Amino acid sequence: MTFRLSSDAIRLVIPALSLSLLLAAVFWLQPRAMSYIGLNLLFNLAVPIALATVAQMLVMAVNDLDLSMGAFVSFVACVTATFLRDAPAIGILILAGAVAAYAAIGVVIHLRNLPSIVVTLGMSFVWGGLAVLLLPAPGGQAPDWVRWLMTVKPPLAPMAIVASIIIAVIAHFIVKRSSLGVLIRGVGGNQRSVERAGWSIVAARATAYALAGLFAVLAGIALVGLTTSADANIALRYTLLSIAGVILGGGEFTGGRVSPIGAVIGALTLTLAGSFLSFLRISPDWQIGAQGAILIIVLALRLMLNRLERREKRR
Amino acid sequence: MNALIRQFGKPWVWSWLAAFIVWFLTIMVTGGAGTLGLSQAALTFAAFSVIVGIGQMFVITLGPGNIDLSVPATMTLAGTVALKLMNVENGMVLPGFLLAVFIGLGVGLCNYTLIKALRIPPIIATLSMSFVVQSGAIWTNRGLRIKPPSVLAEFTTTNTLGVPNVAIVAVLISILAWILLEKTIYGRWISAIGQSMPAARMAGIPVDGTRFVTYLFCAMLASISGYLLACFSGGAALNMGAEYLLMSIAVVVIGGTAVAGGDSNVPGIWGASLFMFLVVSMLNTYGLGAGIRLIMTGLIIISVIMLAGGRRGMR
Amino acid sequence: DTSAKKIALSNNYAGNSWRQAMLTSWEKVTGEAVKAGIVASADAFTTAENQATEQAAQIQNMILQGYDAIVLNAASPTALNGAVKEACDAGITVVSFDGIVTEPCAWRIAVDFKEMGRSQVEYLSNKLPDGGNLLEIRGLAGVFVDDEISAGIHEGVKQFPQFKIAGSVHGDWAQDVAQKAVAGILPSLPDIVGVVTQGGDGYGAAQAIAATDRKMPIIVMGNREDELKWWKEQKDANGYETMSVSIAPGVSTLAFWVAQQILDGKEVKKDLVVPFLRIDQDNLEANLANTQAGGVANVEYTQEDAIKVIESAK
Amino acid sequence: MASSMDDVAKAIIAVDGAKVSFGAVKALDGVTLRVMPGECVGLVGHNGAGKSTIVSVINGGLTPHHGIVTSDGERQERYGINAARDRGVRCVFQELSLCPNLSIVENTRLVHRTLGGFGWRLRAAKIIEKSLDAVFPGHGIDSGRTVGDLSIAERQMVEIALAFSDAGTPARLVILDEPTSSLDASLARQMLDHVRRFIAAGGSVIFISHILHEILETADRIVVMKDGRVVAERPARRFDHHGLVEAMGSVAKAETRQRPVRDQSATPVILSHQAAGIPFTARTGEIIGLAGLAGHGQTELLLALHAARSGNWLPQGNPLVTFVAGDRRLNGVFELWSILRNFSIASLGDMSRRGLVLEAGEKTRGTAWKERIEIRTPDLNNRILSLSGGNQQKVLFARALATRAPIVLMDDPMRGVDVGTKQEVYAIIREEAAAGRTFIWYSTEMDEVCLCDRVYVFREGRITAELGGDAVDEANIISASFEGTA
Ligand SMILES: Nc1ncnc2c1ncn2[C@@H]1O[C@H](COP(=O)(O)OP(=O)(O)OP(=O)(O)O)[C@@H](O)[C@H]1O
Ligand SMILES: Nc1ncnc2c1ncn2[C@@H]1O[C@H](COP(=O)(O)OP(=O)(O)OP(=O)(O)O)[C@@H](O)[C@H]1O
Ligand SMILES: [Mg+2]
Ligand SMILES: [Mg+2]
Repeated sequence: MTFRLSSDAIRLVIPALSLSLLLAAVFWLQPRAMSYIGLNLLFNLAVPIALATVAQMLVMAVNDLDLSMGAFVSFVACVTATFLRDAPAIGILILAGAVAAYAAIGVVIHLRNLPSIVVTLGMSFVWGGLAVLLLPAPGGQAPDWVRWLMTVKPPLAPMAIVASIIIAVIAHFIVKRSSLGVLIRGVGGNQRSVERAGWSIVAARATAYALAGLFAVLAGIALVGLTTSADANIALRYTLLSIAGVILGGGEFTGGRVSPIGAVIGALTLTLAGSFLSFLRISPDWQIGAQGAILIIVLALRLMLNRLERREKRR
Repeated sequence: MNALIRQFGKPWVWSWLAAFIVWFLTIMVTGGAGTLGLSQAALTFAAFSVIVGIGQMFVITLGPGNIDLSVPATMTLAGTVALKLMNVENGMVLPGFLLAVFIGLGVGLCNYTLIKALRIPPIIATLSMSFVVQSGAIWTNRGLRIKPPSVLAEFTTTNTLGVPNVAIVAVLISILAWILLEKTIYGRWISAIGQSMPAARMAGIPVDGTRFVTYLFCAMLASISGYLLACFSGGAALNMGAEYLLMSIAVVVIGGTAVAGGDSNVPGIWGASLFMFLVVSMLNTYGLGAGIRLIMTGLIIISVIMLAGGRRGMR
Repeated sequence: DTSAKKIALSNNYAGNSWRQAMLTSWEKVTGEAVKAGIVASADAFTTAENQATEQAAQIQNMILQGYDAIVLNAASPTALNGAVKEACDAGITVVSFDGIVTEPCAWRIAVDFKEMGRSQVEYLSNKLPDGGNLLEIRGLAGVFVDDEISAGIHEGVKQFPQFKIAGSVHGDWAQDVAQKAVAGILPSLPDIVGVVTQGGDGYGAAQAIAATDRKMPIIVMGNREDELKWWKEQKDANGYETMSVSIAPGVSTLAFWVAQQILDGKEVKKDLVVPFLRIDQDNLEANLANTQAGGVANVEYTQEDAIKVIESAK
Repeated sequence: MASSMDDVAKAIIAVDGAKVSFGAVKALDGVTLRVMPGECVGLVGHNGAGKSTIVSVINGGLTPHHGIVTSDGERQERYGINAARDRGVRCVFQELSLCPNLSIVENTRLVHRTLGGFGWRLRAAKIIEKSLDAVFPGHGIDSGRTVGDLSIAERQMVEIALAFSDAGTPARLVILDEPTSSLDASLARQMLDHVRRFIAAGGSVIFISHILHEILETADRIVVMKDGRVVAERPARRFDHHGLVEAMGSVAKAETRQRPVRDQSATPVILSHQAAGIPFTARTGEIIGLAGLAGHGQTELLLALHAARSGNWLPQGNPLVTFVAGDRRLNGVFELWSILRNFSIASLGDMSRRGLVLEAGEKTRGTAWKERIEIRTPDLNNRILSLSGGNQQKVLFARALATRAPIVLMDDPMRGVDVGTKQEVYAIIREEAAAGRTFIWYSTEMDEVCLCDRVYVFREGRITAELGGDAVDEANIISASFEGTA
């Protein structure tokens, strides 16, 4: 047999398959979902999660982990619902500053050789505090252009699907095709050899963090576009969701093995899993548990297909 | 002399130093009036973090990616079920305790089964598991608060020779953990596994058995902590573990355990737990708003890790 | 006739006794209504985590599932507006209660949280005309209810300037968190005459204070059974006096009946108010007897109650 | 050493009086080295002599505390990695240094910083394929493959090809730090031939290896280092094997090519395993060699033997097998630990009572083994990484031998170990075998395979031949590795 899937492609097959399976199950339970509006309702809240997942993936690509993702997205949401609407110039300045802060965190983590988990854990308190200062009570309002962007009805496919595809393509281009992406993943794969080729690791890590910050900012803006207003706790669970999304999408914690398309698919899968459960109408006591169970099942599926991959490789 | 200097190079010193400074700043406000009260309160509440923190530390020592996010749910379930079984009867204290331990062991077993059999990364496996466990807690008695037996309520809220009883329990558990870690073969094994799993396997260490026992141990400590906390606060609440998710991780890393695994220490956990309690007290005492308080907490965590820093971390 | 109509409860949190009591009341009352053929179904849904985003997704799923009305206890008064608007656009009746939403197309069954905070200080001013230092226990930072009640309390302090808030901590509406926060701040506080709270935190505060040698101040309670029981014990032992105030979890059933009435074609004003449930020294025993062990003092509503509330709002 | 200014002016790189120390260790103690265009400099020395360190200096990765670097007659003030690369200095490092998560093409992109811009993938693919074809004709490596999917030998090949590849600035000086350690004989041959072609075309090479005949036949000039100094420097033809070993200062024990032929068919079989091909058996006291081209299933067999006889769930009181790793960074040493703890980890059961480690006993045993196999360290409580590679390897041997396991599995454990150390270890192995231990030994070096009592030859994951007694010799093994089933 001459045809052989690359390990990257197999890495993608697995998440794609779980998503399709889940989608089929949802359509079967709720045929109404099989429509333009239905798909949009199923997936539109996945758009900010997908953006946050890509952001987390960028950090994971350099072997770090960002525990402040949720707090940061919440902070951005607060800025978007307040400054970005009332004083766009200041709003943009704040967001640019936040991206710069992300880059600075990358630099500090690298230079002082600190564990990123702890630094970002600390930062999650900082972002959370800033968000509470900005919006002590929920409120604010989405800028009109953001609202328009998130409710636009493109022909053929709903916004949620179009946006997911655009995010996946752009992230794929940056991470998988561009030289910058190679550098970032190289740092995750073998930092020493990248250094020996004459690259500045600090710069590479700072860039990865800044890019992550940028995607997280987009996530916050998109989120406010959907919810129309913000609160300081609005996206806290994005931290774990984004990590789970990267893993579901075939990424790994270390070694720079990440897949942007997989990450977006992972985010969609997670969102869909929630809908699937609510269509199942489980007893309220066990609804939370079922969310855990479905995560386990999807990941078990991944394992099954991983075995397949290994068999493929051995051939 | 050399040994002394080496002690001071150890990361746990920093958490103690930080705790002491914060303690000092707090009692300054009152001119020393509340010293005893504050110290006792700090010891009491640090005790719960110490007990869960030690379990988490053992797991984190197992190396990159190992973490137990099911700690809060385990605490809740153990507290809820044990108090329900005891049903305010003093005679049932021991069966209640055994049941709590048994629940911990059960959760640990499930955690490791997911990790091992389904090869799910621990962070996701334990998160999924925590949803299931939390559902279990809801299902058992739908959040009704049952009072602890009076002897237990009495024991957990009083002092012996001025030292809170729960703190004494925590010290005993710490000593046990220290012996396990420093003096036994098991301690060597987990440290070896944390440094390099393949090398540990090649050195003939029963890697799976060791990891399994460690996850059991962590869940068991979480359930003991839940049992004590439920008795201390006058009944189990469904959200009583929530705080201990971030807390258990924070005390481990601030305490100077390497996030990359293989290197851990017990004294640091105490320093960090006292610090985490005192820092909130200090900021409350100075009357700072929630936003500022969060920001300060974050910055202090980052500063401590920067001071102690420069250690090798995987992330 | 609403016998073919389907109503859903969208709930964002199930992690405390209040919410559990709310769900239990819902189950009990709606179960009977379904059996009686008043509505076709009344399913309850809870999100895994207390997050507006998850609840928004849940509401969108309910739209897909074709419910006729959604009864909503919202994670955020504004962050669900997008999803609520979509539901309204799909022709669904949305009734929010407790955690209400600001989207104009939805109905609101509100409790005057500000008044709830203010009345605590008012009560204290009757008991302690000389005033003194107060300790404030707040809820979860950044949440609407926390902000409202706290604003009410501060209003009250302005109205009765003999009181001063000497310290303020966040207890996250949980006994153990409150206990920890209070224990941490107590050593540095001057004498405290009263503790103003938000519900679910009074017993924790009492525990923390009992652990010191301070005199027990007046702690305003939040209708939890353990709080009431502790109060009763104190009352019997030394005549301790306080009051207890909270929103009754059974308000979910009121929201259910209001939704049913709207589906039935009744004209209903968008903003309805329910009184909060207050327990005083004299009706403590009665309320305690009616409260499930470990639960929350509760009132469940009937269809007639709902009609009365609707009428009185007109 | 006589150094004319003339030489310095012509040299591609000249290092003068370089001194580097790491804490108390003087890694380089005034080394002077120059590399002329069109010559291959062989660099030899015992483990920890400072070879890799001088390489780092030339490569720009390390700035010496003293001494000057001159290139093409210009004194380099701010010499760094990028300056070195601009001058055409390329390096194959001792440990594999590609990014395993990236494809070969992407690794090429990383190595050549100037390769960016639209369409770089195509260009990078062309560059690396051209170089691979030139160095290893018939290599069969697809440049789109992910490095992590390649075998160790293939990775090493890619790395070597990368060093010789040309993306704008051609390579002028290629440094090869033990490049052949994971290549089998035929691939090593191809590489050495390419080195000669490269030299003939006017390039320069610094070649480091512990396999002395490679050095002797490939280098034009040989520099011998010892303890951070250059102790001898002569044209290669004025060295022979013996002379080289002597210059390195190793105790030049006469290499016992003459293996005492031992007939062990009578001793009991201690282990048998149904591998693909010829069944595998081992007898008490035997030294069994696993031979064949690198990456043809030898390591897999060792891992299978280890996995089958050791418990992953329960501690084993009396383990049957113990393992000496070849890739010590990956599956040998515990980097955070002291030498003593690294030594004792496999035999803690014997040094403890009721689960508690007896530290005094541990120390006594550690000291005994330190003396027995001469681990060069002042204090067993020093960190394991303070040892040179060869000494780390000795600790791993001691770890395995200190257990009670009757069978020792060895996965090419002499990778990068110097000649003197090797001789010491061979002696220990023979001694232990005589005392009844069984050794199963995979090696990429023919000399070592020839020390074995019996040899299994591997090809494509199968055992294709078994050689015993007098049949164990180089010619037989080579012919068995290449015929076979395919
Ligand atoms: N980063 C470092 N930190 C501390 N000591 C070092 C470091 N690098 C090298 N050394 C020490 O410097 C000395 C020279 O090491 P070097 O790697 O140059 O030896 P080598 O000749 O390459 O040996 P080998 O044949 O084992 O590769 C050794 O004693 C080593 O322990
Ligand atoms: N952090 C460190 N502390 C002390 N010594 C170090 C450290 N890192 C490296 N070394 C020393 O540097 C030397 C060179 O390391 P390198 O990785 O180049 O080769 P190696 O792993 O020692 O293997 P070999 O024996 O094949 O040379 C080693 O001998 C090691 O003792
Ligand atoms: Mg070397
Ligand atoms: Mg070396």
